[in-house]
Formats: sequence, structure tokens, C-alpha cells
Amino acid sequence: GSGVASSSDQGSKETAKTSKSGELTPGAELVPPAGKELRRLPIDEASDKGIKIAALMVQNNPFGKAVLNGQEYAKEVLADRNVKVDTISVDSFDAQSWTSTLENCIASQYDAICFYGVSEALTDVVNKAVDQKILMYAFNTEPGLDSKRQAWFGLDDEAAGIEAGKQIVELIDGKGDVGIITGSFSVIGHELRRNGAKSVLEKESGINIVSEVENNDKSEEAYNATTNMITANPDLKAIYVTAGGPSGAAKAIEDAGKTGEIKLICHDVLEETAPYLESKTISVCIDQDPFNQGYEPVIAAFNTLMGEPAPEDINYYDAIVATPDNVKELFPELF
Amino acid sequence: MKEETTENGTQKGEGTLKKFFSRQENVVAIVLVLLCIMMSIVRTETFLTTANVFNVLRQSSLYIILAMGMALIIITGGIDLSIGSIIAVSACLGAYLAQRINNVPVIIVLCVVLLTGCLCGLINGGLVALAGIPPFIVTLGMLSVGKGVALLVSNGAPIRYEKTWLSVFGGNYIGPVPISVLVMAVISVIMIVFANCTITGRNIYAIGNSERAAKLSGIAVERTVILVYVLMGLLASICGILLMGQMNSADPTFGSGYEMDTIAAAVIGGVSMSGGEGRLSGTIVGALLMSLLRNMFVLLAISGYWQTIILGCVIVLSVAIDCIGKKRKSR
Amino acid sequence: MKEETTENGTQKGEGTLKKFFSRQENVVAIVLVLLCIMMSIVRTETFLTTANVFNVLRQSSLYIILAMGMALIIITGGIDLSIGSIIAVSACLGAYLAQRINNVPVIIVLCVVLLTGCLCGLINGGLVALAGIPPFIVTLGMLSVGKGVALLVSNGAPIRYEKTWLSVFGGNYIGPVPISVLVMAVISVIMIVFANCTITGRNIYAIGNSERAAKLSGIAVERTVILVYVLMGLLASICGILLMGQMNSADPTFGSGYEMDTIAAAVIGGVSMSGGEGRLSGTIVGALLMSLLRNMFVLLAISGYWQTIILGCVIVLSVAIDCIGKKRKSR
Amino acid sequence: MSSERKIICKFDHVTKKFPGVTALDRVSFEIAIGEVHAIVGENGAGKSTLMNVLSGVYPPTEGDVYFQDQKVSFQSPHMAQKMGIAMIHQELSLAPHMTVAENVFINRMPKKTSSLIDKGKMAEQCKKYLNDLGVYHIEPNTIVKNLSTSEQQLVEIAKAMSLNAKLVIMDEPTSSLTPTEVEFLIHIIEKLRSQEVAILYISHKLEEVLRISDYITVMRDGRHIKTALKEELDEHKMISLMVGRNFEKAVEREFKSYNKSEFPILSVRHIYDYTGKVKDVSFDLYKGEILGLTGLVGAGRTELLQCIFGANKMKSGEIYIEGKRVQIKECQDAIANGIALIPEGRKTQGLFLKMTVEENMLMVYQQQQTGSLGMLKKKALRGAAGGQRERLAIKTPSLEQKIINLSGGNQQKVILARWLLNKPKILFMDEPTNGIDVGAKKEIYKIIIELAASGVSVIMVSSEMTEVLSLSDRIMVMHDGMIRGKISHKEATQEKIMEFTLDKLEK
Ligand SMILES: Nc1ncnc2c1ncn2[C@@H]1O[C@H](COP(=O)(O)OP(=O)(O)OP(=O)(O)O)[C@@H](O)[C@H]1O
Ligand SMILES: Nc1ncnc2c1ncn2[C@@H]1O[C@H](COP(=O)(O)OP(=O)(O)OP(=O)(O)O)[C@@H](O)[C@H]1O
Ligand SMILES: [Mg+2]
Ligand SMILES: [Mg+2]
Repeated sequence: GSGVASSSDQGSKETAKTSKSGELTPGAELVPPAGKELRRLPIDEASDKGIKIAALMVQNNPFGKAVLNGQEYAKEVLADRNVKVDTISVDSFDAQSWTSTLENCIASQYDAICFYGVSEALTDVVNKAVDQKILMYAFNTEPGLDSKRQAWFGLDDEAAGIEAGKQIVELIDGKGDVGIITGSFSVIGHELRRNGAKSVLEKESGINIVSEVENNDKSEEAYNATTNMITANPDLKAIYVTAGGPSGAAKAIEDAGKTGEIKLICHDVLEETAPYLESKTISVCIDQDPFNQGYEPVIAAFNTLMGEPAPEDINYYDAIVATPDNVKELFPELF
Repeated sequence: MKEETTENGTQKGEGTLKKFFSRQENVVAIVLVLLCIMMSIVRTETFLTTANVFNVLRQSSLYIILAMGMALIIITGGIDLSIGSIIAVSACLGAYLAQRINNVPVIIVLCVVLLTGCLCGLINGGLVALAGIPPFIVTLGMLSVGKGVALLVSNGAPIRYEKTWLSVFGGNYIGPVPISVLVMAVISVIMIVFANCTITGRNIYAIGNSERAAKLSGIAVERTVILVYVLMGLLASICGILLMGQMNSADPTFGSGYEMDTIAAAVIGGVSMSGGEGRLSGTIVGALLMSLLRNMFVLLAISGYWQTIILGCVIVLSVAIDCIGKKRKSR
Repeated sequence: MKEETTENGTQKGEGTLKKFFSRQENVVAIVLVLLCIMMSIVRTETFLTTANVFNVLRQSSLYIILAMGMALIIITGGIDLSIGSIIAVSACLGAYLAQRINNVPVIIVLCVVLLTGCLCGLINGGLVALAGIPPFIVTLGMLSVGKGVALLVSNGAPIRYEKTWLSVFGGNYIGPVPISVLVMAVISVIMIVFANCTITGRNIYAIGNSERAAKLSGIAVERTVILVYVLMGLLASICGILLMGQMNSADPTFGSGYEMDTIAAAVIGGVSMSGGEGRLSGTIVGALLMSLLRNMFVLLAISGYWQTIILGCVIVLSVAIDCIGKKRKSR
Repeated sequence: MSSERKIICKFDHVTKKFPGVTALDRVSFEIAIGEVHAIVGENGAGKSTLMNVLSGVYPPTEGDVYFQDQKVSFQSPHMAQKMGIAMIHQELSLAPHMTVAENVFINRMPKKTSSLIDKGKMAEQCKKYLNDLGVYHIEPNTIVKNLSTSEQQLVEIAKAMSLNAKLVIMDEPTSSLTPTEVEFLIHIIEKLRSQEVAILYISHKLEEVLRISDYITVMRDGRHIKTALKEELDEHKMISLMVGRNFEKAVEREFKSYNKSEFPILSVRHIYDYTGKVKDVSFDLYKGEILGLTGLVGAGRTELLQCIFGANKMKSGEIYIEGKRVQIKECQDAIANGIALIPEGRKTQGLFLKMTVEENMLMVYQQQQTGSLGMLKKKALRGAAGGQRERLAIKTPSLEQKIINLSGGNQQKVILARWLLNKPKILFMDEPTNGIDVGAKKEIYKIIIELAASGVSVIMVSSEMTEVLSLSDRIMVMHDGMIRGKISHKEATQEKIMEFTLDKLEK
């Protein structure tokens, strides 16, 4: 994901000239945090009437924190453009919590809401907001196939799962036992990845999926599940962690002395996973650029509200495949 | 003489005030009002709008409905951890039916959802009252089993179904009033009347005071306890319908974690965990407090980490005022 | 005459057996043994290996440690919902210290973790015993506040720290025995002796039987209750150290959801939610059952949805056998 | 007794106020070592409160307590215990799920050198204290909840004895003891007196008080009325002092006798219960009769009544009401057949402690008095409750008062009212006067007699011999779950009853 949207880049430079200089940092001069690339730049013009944007996320987990970093950065960038970005915390990935928080945001009369699309169940509340002329930009997951949300940003989960499946097949030469540790059987994103990976693995006659368990995104439960899998299947070749807590699985593999013997495939290069990539316990980690998932929708919403053309309906991110060999290059900020 | 009268007068005034403050629910209600006043000052433009008020009410409506059922269960000396699963399993079954079978009459879907809730409640109540298994274990088991069944039915993903008049219950409005708020209001009135003015309602309290004494007074203890659990199941399935309507789909994660919030609402509202006392009006206040706090957090854009800290403190403080007073008096 | 003797003889034998079966923990232990036998037959190659046995023990060690503390709290008539947060907050503070300050002696980190746990317990106990706030509310508040503080300290992400001898507690082994199992064994022995053979231990039971009676018997009720909560905090922070060691990092999600599993372990093991009775040996059996089930699911490769259903059923059934027997007798 | 009293404890203008109640009003008197000092007074006179002040349960609002010439202010019962004050509380203060030995030695169990509890020694010492009380049938390792009320009372006494205190307070120790056990207790008290222990003895049984005490203090409405040598008082004088006016003689009634030809209202044939506490019981009860049911501890009287009432499961046997065979499976069936039961153990089986007087009173009546949809007819019910309150002269500030704030006698009247509202044909009363004062007792006797006169048949379980003798038309004695004998009022004497009651050595 190195291609920063070049067209808007140009446009913003032009507007920068027309605006009163010195009051705002032009988009082109923004210094992104180490190792991050900005997929979109804000136009260089301050709003006259003031804009309120809500950026929602479940903040209490590493992935959420990475998204929050992007949202906070967007807040900083837009502060001198007369935009108030509120980063709002939702207490869980439960659809009902999201509906309530979205309702509260609608009541608070935000001009735009950037949100994680948790599940299809958000369709109605999203449509309601759109009907009230609020920009609804979703990231990471689609809030329902026929929702009226104007734009979506992120990596397709099923594609990510398929990518993971391919990586596994490659890593173990298409034969051996594989275990899957999934966050929750009832989170759609996790299920898309799990099923995506399975669709690839099940095509290989040499591969046998020996176990699928939930770890509720917790590293301790991943640790226990991994230990159980190793015990039950002495010939285990690979473990796929679909969601949170891969560090637990990595630690369990290390503690069992199976580093390298058992390949670990997981998602999201974060502080949690980086050391295990470095130590080669994690063989492949598929990153979905959470920083931009937090950052880009906010900037896009600002630009749209300022009269720029709306962003694409769907903005796919490429899967960034991090391996022990390339991780330091791709994510220097983590080392 | 004159002095005495004044003294008596003051005492009487004090007495009424004291009596008012001696109920935990009243203290919590005052906390609630103070928070509202604070919010109206700090967020004048957004807080006291019709939209936001009904928004808070709508969000609290599920908690209120569930907390009243939970309060009755706690009053009998029990607990129900399975409400979230009952919501999920009944909603998923209903949506499955609506989605799979073409032209199934909506009324049948409605019945299936409600009956599923009642059945779960019946199993809970039966195991508690007839087999004598501790409610904590029974409903913990039901929590697990219900979630599993919901997952099986839904295959782990939300089940979307054709929009029918069922969806009216969840998302629609009559004027500015969300239908779920109306449903909540109707159920609240029924439940309060049931608990206070019917023989079965009073028998529930009697059982919570002393099961043996209730038995010796000719109360059908087992039947009443079962009824309370069935009622809880029914209320949970009504919430399932509201959620289904609101989301236009049924999700196996529906209601997960609700048990703690509803128990908290009941206890904050003055229901004693040891059973036998507490009022449904207090429970409503407790549930409103929880929802108001959540709404406040969003309106004030408080960071996620501080939300949990503030939530914890307010819960403890709102109950503490009353408890410390009582504790001091008892010595 | 002769017939009578035989009858008496049988009766005596029956009596001992009956007495054995009249304890819930024994029935649960039998369920546990039966499951083990079943597993040894079905999964001979993997189940009864040293590695797997210690594996199950290691996984249950945290639950056992916590469940014993929880059992004592429930025996006093209380409950502690905050253990997960105490684990998280103490571990995060320790890891933060270890990571931030160079060359901080490990012993200081250890002390900070343990003291944090004790402090949380002290706050819980103080609010319960001195302010008279219901334990459910106090610890629900602490659950929320502790989680918030853990998130603040860790900034929402796991904190990794340099490997020190602290990590020994978590992941390392002495021979085939994981150190956490040894820690669990030592704590179990201490706790069982404490509960059964010391005056404070017996006072805890007395308080659970009747707080008033305990007070009249000269027991320092408040101090004892506070002690029990502090002990729980200490045990939680020990678990924090074990988890920190095992993961070589501290995570603000550590321990979340543990409260339900530990309460369940205690109740399955025969601790009554109304306080005053139950034994720590039973609690250990209860915790083992929960861990064994999870291990079985993996070894038997049971599909995810069915796992939750089976878990729920086994929990209820293992307790039901005893309860139904008692219920029948009491009528 | 020496003429010089060696004072061990002195109350000096002790006042105790509870919110809204002045429970003690400047009480002053003294207790000397080696004396049995009885305190009498009506329910709510402040006896227990005074003792609670002395034993450190409450601090006094004003005034001082001196113990062994020292001004003391105990902050907790523990401090009082350490100074040598032991108290047997009116409400049992035992831990039901723990063993007898643990209860006796709670908080001060004998330790081994390792500071762990020495269970063997504890059991042994417990056994010794129980044996001293003449109790041989209670094992130290029994769980207390499996004991009957009177056995629990004995454990409570053993617990106080084991403290080896200088001052022992006994707040109604005999309220649930049988005559034999009372004898043993009196024996113990004699022994303590000879060991120069001071004893404060509270009881509503005035004969007992006259029999064992040296000094008697009378209290009324929280005030000290009189302290006098026993010789200066008799039962009549005491009662006048207690109630503050002259008191008429105890109840009188005309006894009835029944012959075989009369038709019984209730017939019980060959009843066995599931637990084996009731064996082959058969008897008849006639219209308007008061049938006294007495016996030793654990004789199974409670179980018999509860079995007939449907509260305990019946194994076999037949019950006839007015000649018709009835099946009583649940209490509702019994109630439908016109039976009422006032259970023993007011607090545990009778009252709904967190509810109001009115609700407690209406609990049975309202089950039938409902309108459509099970709605309560609140006005009518309130009227009925008010009527009963007047009829039985129940002292309560209002019907909305929490029942727990009423005195024992008034609580008992509320339970009585609960059943009278239902107009029963047959009334079972299990220890109806347990722990209530003479005044209230008399009122309850009067009500029982009125009921019998109006045709209600009453079975009254009581361990108080005088009560049984002065009220019953017939007396039935139970022993070990069986009916040992039936005596008509004419033949009944204390000796005759004792003969049936006691275990016979030779069979
Ligand atoms: N904890 C308390 N709070 C409020 N009032 C109390 C309390 N304890 C006792 N009282 C009141 O104090 C008065 C004296 O009660 P106390 O129990 O001392 O009477 P008593 O003489 O022991 O009666 P009884 O013979 O029924 O045992 C009563 O009016 C009672 O209601
Ligand atoms: N809950 C119980 N469990 C086991 N045994 C019990 C229980 N309650 C009472 N017992 C035993 O049953 C026997 C009968 O007790 P019960 O109380 O019925 O006697 P009672 O004749 O009513 O005497 P009381 O004068 O105490 O009322 C006693 O030996 C007692 O130890
Ligand atoms: Mg008293
Ligand atoms: Mg009895």
C-alpha cells in the first residue's frame, strides 16, 4: 500500500495556495508517524462553519489501538482546519453496543461518522443516519450488503483468509495437520477469514484440519488452545489464528520448543506480534493497515464535506504480507 | 408547649425526608436527576432534544424490560445468567423460520420466538424448582447451551429476513416515540401491577423472604418459582423481537453480556441479592442510570479508558450513599 | 434375629456410601474420573500422556488458585466479579515498571504486582465490610475501574518486558512439571489448611453462616471479611504473575471473563451461593472439571458450536445428580 | 449466701436509644458474685437490650457500666468475653452448617503447637461440656442444622459454659427446653453459683425464676422498677410490677370430655413419615377440643403436625376429616380442608421478615381473596387486617410497619391472625407461647379458649407442663415418634405426664 492517492494530492496543493497561508499545515507537508503512509491527504482549506466528525472504535484491544492511532492522527491534522474530530469508544464488538453508540452519535448531530462495520445488523441505523444527511464511512467490515453507507475502507476479510490459506499451503508444502484458533464463531469478520482459509485448505488432499476453537481474542486462551493442539496432534504443522491473541499461540509454540516446526499464521503486525515475527515463531502475518483504516475515512469525510468529489464506494487495501524477512522493512516503527 | 410542637413538626418533616432517603432507589433517582441537569447545562444543544431523550429511553428499554424480570428472579432468591442466550436463541430461531420458509405468517414467527423464550424459562425454572439445582448453575448451563443452539441455527452469522411488520417493533416510531419505548412502557406498567397488586406477585416476595414459611402458608412455591423463570424467558424473547426488528436480522451475539448489566440495574435499584425485597420502580431507575451514563460518554466524547473508570465509580457511589447511611445507623 | 443383623449391616454399608454420595463434590469427582476413563479409552495415545496430564493441570492451575479464593468469598456470603481486572491491572503495572525503568530489580516488580492485587482487594473488602455496600456492586465497580486503569497503563496493547526470572513462574518446567502447577499445588495446600485448620479459616465459615452470630461470638467480622477480599486480590495478582511469565508480556485483557468460570468452579464443587458451606477440595475438583472439558474438546475435535452445548450440559448434569437426590430426600 | 454482697457488675444510669425508641431509660442496679440474679419484664421491656449493652453488642447512649470495680466500655462482644462475660443470646447465635464442637469453641479453638486447630482435643472438650449439662446424645461432630431447636439451645448453653466466665448472662435459655433439660440446667446453675460465678437470668417463666434466683429485678418500659430478694416477691407481685397494675389470675376454662360415640372432626390412622420421625401415629380430634401434645425433645411432635399438614411427605397412613378420607399432598390441601398451622420457630418458619405487618397477616387469607386476574382487593384486605389487629389487640404503630420491628408476642399474634382470617376448623399450634411474656401469653390463651368455645378444634404442642395442663381437654404424650399415652384432663397430673415422657430404663 504505497500509492498515496495522487489526484487528491494535487488538488490539495492547489487549494493550499488559495487559503490564508500560515494558519494550517498543508497536507503535503504532513509528517506521518514512522513507518506509516497516508493513503489520502486533506485539502488545505479550513471550514468556515466548523465540522464535527465522529470516529468510532472499540479501543481496548491492540487492533483498536492501532486504528485509534490513525483516528487521533487525523484529529491532529484536521484541528487547524476548524474540524472537531471526536474519537468515541464503543465498549465491545457487539452489534447492539454499536447500534446504541451510532444512535447517540446521530443524536449528537455529527456531520460524518466513521465506524467499524461490525455486522449486517447495523444496516438500519446506518440508513437512518444517511437519511439524516450524515456521511457514513465504514471501515474494516461492511455494515450489511444493502446498507446506504457512502464509502468503505479496508481489506476484504474473505480475501485475507484466502491469502492466509494460500500461505499455509505454501509453508507446509500442501500436507500435514492444521489447527485453527478463531476469535469467535459469532463475529462475521472472523468467520469470513476462517471460512476463506478453509476453502483453500480443504482443496488440498494432504491437509487435514484437526481442530477449530474459539479464544475470544485472548492471548491466554490462545496459549492454552495451542498447547492442547500440540498435545493432541504431535504432527501438527501449522496453526492459523484468525483474530486477537496470536502472541499467546506464539509463546506456546516457543515454550513447546516447536519454533519453526509449527508454522504460525496470523493477522495484524502490531506490538504484540512483531517480536514473534522477529524471532521467526510467526511465519506469516497479514496486515490490513489499521492506521489508515482509522485515518483515511476521517480525512475522506472532511474532503467530501468541503465539497470535494466523494471517494470511491469501496476502497480496497492490499493485504500486506509480513514475514520475518521483510517485517523490519515494512514496519520499522515497531523495532 | 409551643416549642414541643415545633420540634415535633421538624421531626415529622425530617422523618419524611429521612424515609425518602432511606430507600436506595430514591437516592439513585436523585443521582440520575443530577446527572441529567449537569448534562443539560454542559450539552444544551444535544442532550435535552426530543431525539436524544427518546434515544436514551430506547436504548434503556431493553435493559428495563429485562431488569424487571431479573428483579423478580432475584427477589425469589435466584439469578438468571442465561437471558442473553435466550434472546439470541429465540431471535435466531424466529429469523431462521422467517428466512427459510416462504410465506410463513409473521404471527407464527412471533409465536415461535415467544414460545422459545418461555420454553427456555421453563427448563430453567423446572431445574431450579423441581430438581433443586442452584439457579447459578442451571442458568450458567442454559447460557452455554442457548448460545450453542443459536450458533447452530444461525451458522454463526446474522440471519437476515424479509422486512415484515415484525420489524415495526424494533426500529419504527409513532410520532417521535420509538415503538420499543412504548412496548417498554406497557410492559413496565403490567409488571409493576403484577408485582405489587396481584397475589402471585406478592407470593414471589413471600418466597424470597422464607421459602419454608411460604410453603406453610399454602403458597405453591414450586409453581410460582417456575412462573418467574418463564416470565423472564418471555421478557427475554420480547427483547429478542425488539432486537430482531431493530436490526432486521437475528444475530447469535444478541444479548451477550446483558445478564451483568441487568443484574446491576436491579441491585442499583435496591433489589437485595439475598432476595425478598426490592421494587420494580427502583429497577427501572437503575437501568436508566446505566443507559444515561453510556449516552453521556458519547455526548461528552469521553475516551474509552476513562469511560470504564467513570462507570465503575458512579455505580459504586450511587449505591454507597444509601449503604453508608444505613451502616452508620445500625451501630 | 439373624435377618435383622444383616439388615443392619447393609444399612451401615449403605450409610457410608450414602454419606459419600451426599457430598456434591464427591459426585462431581466421580463424573471427572468417568470422563478421564472415557478419554483414556477413546484417545489412548494422546490423553494419558505425561505431557497432556500436565497440560490439563497447567491450564487449570489459574482457575484452581482463583476458585479457592472465590470459594472463601462466596462462603462469607459475598462475591468477587473483579478478579479479572485485578489480574490485568496488577500485571500491567508490573510489566510497565519492568519495561519503563531500566534495571529495576525484579523483586520490586514482584512486590508491585502483589501489592497492587492486595490494594484492590483491600478496597473491595473495605467497601463491603466497612461501608456495607453489596459485594456485587462493589466488585462490579472494581471490575470496571480496574479494567480502565489497566487500559490506561498499557495504552490498550500488551506490554512486553525483558525476560527475567519472573518469566520462570509462567512458562518453565521442573522436569515434566510446569512451575505454575507447582505454585498451584503449594497454594492449594496452604489454602486448604488455612480454611480447615486455622481459627481465621473457621471464622470465615462462621461469618457465612450468620454474620450476627459470628459477631456475638466475638469474631472480628469486618477484619475477617476484609482479609478474605485481600487474599483474593493477592491470589489474583499471583495469577497475574503466572500469566505475565507465561506470555512474557502483560495484556489488559488478561483474566477477562474469569469471574464466571471461577464462580462456576466453586459452585460445581459444592460451595453454596448463600454462603457458609462448601469445601476447597470440592472447588479444586470443580475447576479441574472445567479445564478437562476444554481439553477434551480439542482432543476429540468437537465442532465449536457443539462445544458450548456440551459444556453447558455437563455443568448442569454434574451438579444435578446430587441435587435431585437431596431434593427428593427433603420432601 | 453471705450477707455482704461482693459486687461484680454495676449499671449506673444506663440509657440506650434507638432511632425512635428509648429502649433503656436510666437503669441502675448491681449484681454480686455467686448470685443468680433474675430479670423479668414484658416483651420489649428492655431486658435483652440491657444485656447486649453489658456484653458489648451495643455501646450505651448514656450512663456507665462497671465490671469488677472498673468502668468498662466494650467495643465488641469479643472484649466482653475476654473480661469474663459470657452470654447466651435469646436468638440462637449458632452457625448451622458447622459442627457442634466448632460452634462451642468458635473463635477460640484449641491449637496444636503448630498453631493449627487441634480437632481431637476440641471434640473431647466439647463432649465434656455437653456431658456436664447431662447431654450425652449430641455428638461433637454433628452438623448443627441437623439438631432440633432444643438441642441447639443446649449447644448454645455449652458454648457459654465453656468460656469459664465470671458472669454468665442467660437470655431465655429455657424457652425451647423440655422439663428434664430444664432440670439439668438448674443443676448447672447451682454448680456455677457454688463456684462464685454471677448469673444474670432472663425468663418469662416466673415459677422457674422464683425457684432458682436469689435476687429479682423487674423492668418495665425500659426502666428499672425494683430489685428485691426472691423472698420478698411472689408470682402475683412480680406480674403487677411488670405490667404496672394488678393482674387477674391465670386462665380458667371449662374442660370437656369426650366419649367414643362422638364423631371426631379429624382422625389420623397409622401415619408414618418419610424420615422415620413419626411412627404409626393414630388419634382422634373432636369438635371444640383442645388437645395438648407434649413429649421429650425430638419426640417428633413437630414432624407429626407438619406431616398431617402436608409440609412433610407422608409415607403411609390415612387422614379423615369429618369422616371423609382426604389426601393431603401439599399445604394447600390441608388449608382447603380447614386446617391451620402455627409453626414452631417464628423467625424461620412463620414470619416474612422483610415484609410488613399487614402482608404477614394477610399471607394466607389473600390467596383466596382475589379479584379478576389475580388482583388483590386491597381495600377489603386492609379492612380485614385492621379488624384482626383490633380483635387481637396487636401493638404496632401501623399495619405498614416492618414485622421485624414488633415484639415477639405481637409477632406471634400476627401469625395467629393470619390463620384466624381463614376461619379454620382445626388449628395446629406448635409451641405457640415460645419466648413471649406473661401478658401476651395470657392473651393468647384467651384466644385459644375462645376459639375452642366457638367450635374450633386445637392441637397444641407445648413443652411447658403448666400450659398443657391448664388448657388441654386431653393430653397426648409422644415418645420417639410414637404416641406413648393419651390422658384425659381429669386424670392428668404432672407426674403422670412425666412418666410417659421419660425414657424407661427397662422395656
Ligand atoms: N436494634 C434495635 N433497633 C431498634 N429498636 C430496638 C433494637 N433492639 C431493641 N429495640 C427496641 O428496644 C425495646 C427493648 O427491646 P428488648 O429486646 O430489649 O426487649 P426484651 O425485654 O428483651 O423483650 P423480650 O422479652 O421480647 O425479649 C423494644 O421496644 C425494641 O423494639
Ligand atoms: N432438619 C433436620 N435434619 C435431621 N434431623 C432433624 C432435623 N430436625 C430435627 N431433627 C431431628 O429429628 C428429631 C425430632 O425433632 P423435632 O424437632 O421434630 O422434635 P419435637 O418433638 O418437635 O421437639 P421440640 O420440642 O424440639 O419441638 C430430633 O431427634 C432431631 O434431632
Ligand atoms: Mg429479649
Ligand atoms: Mg418441635
